[in-house]
Amino acid sequence: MELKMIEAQIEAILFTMGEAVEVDRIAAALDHDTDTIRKIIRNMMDQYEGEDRGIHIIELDGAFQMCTKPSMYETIIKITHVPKKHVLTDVLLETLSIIAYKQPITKLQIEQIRGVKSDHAVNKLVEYNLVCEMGRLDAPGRPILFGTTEEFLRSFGLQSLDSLPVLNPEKLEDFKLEAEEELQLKLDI
Amino acid sequence: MELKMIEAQIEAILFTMGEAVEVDRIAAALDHDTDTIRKIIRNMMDQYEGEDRGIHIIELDGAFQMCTKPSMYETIIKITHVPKKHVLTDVLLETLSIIAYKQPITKLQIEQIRGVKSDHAVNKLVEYNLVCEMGRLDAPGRPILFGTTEEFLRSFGLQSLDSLPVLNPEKLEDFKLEAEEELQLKLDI
Amino acid sequence: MSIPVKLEAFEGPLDLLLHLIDKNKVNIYDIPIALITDQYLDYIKQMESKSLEIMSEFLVMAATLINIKSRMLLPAPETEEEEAVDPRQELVDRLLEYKMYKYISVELKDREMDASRVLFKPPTIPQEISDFKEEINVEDLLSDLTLAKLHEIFKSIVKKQADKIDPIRSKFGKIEKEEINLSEKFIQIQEYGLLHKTFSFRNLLESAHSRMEVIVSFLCILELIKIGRLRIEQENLFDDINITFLASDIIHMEEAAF
Repeated sequence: MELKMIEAQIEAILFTMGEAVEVDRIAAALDHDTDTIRKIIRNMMDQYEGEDRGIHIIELDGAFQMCTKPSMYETIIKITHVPKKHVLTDVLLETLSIIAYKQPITKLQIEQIRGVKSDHAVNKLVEYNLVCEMGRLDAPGRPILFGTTEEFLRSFGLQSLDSLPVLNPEKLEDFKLEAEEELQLKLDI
Repeated sequence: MELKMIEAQIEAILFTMGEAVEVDRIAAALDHDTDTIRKIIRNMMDQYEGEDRGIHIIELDGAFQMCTKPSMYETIIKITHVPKKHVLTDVLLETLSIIAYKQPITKLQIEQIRGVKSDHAVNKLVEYNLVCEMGRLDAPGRPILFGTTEEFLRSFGLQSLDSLPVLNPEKLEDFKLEAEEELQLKLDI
Repeated sequence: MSIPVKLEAFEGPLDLLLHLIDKNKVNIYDIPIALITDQYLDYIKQMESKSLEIMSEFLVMAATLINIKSRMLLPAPETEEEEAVDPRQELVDRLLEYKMYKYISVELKDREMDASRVLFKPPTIPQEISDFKEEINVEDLLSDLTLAKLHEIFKSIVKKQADKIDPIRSKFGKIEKEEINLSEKFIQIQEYGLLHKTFSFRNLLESAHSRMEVIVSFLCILELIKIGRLRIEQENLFDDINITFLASDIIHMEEAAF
């Protein structure tokens, strides 16, 4: 009877405090001796391990703390992280295509092509694991070189970078000519 | 078996979040329908009322929150300092009850009932997060409409606005009769 | 009649009125308007020091009371169909409504007392969870993208770039302000030197974007020669300059005492 009351009080204390609380402090507040309280808490710890409990009590160097069980992490992740829909915006697509065709390439070179700062876009692509660092350019400041990831290639069914069709020099050259012709055409009009 | 797991997950969620969590959000995280989850939580609420528990779950307008039981208060203030909440004067309480029952309500409407300017009282209640703006009345000047907050429900131990004391017409009638009798009684003396 | 109660105690005209009704022990539905009005006006007389705004609220009520009083003195117009309305009715309704909210506010106060004994806990999201980063599914991300589309996008970028080149304006010189940080360049060149030991001036300038950057680099090199950290060789006029980095560490420009 009295024991149940003490257990309830300990639960309330550990819940409110959130952090680790020294057993002496709990004992003093409950007006009981430390050993008894420690025994009671340890007994409570066993009860909390039951399968219908999502929280438990841990002992840390003579102090006790209430916290969620590690097995609950996935559930808590689900409630704290609203799943974000990741999409490739036009800016990201544009940057990705430049990196794919011009790799290895520095951020500055990307910016020169796009005409705008591209830090955010490059960082996002790295975060999405589509682009990764590929070493550094041998120039003052040693800027980072970026290229596409294996995962990027795999998702297009490509075995390696070599099989990215338009990436080999001849094709790239063809493409450049093509683009130039197109431009010429436009200028002629 | 599965039920125990869900109970554990709900306990972990409510403990970690600390604040009131909407039942829909819990249901979504646990990938179950809202009604089932609500039923499970209400059942858990009964279990928590057992005498060996110092914490329990309260319902706030379709959300659930974990907190200590009122009977634990004396024990907890022995171990930690509990910050004193703002004191509500009679004027504030009076204004708050008008807002609670008449919401959404404009400042002018409050003043008509109280017979005095109520800017200060309303502002204080907004500052204490007991009252908030709830849009504007579609009338000349588009005056602001006020209503009560979740914090209001929590601070007054109300499950929802429906659990406010005496609102329905019969009770109001009872109250009127009561008041009359009281007055009559005084006259008889 | 003396009134011992402090005026500050009243929230407003309704509060004062309720007090008077209560004090005279009369039924709220049967207010002796004449008596109450007199007492009410007595109170107001004591309020001279109060602010005009507060006073006005009490005065409005005083006017209402006098209005009711006078209407009660006059004979009610004789109409057969309509029952004469008690001039006090509106006031009674207002008073009752006000009284109800006063009553409820006391009830709420009790509830607050109980509820304030309940303690909550701030969110405690474990580190492992706040650190958690959602895994990104590349397949999903690229589901709408084909190599052909990527190719199209790249083509359009190249085209856009070419379009930007205005055949006339492109012949103009460039007017631009570029911030080149001298002390940063000073360190960059030394880093480059540390890595390569010997290198050509042209190689060093390959990544320079503007004339200003070339000038700053050149200044840095002159300074590094002056303090004996570099040696340069040039076989013929206008040939590339070969640079040898002599030091084994990097110093800041401040230390070099420009």
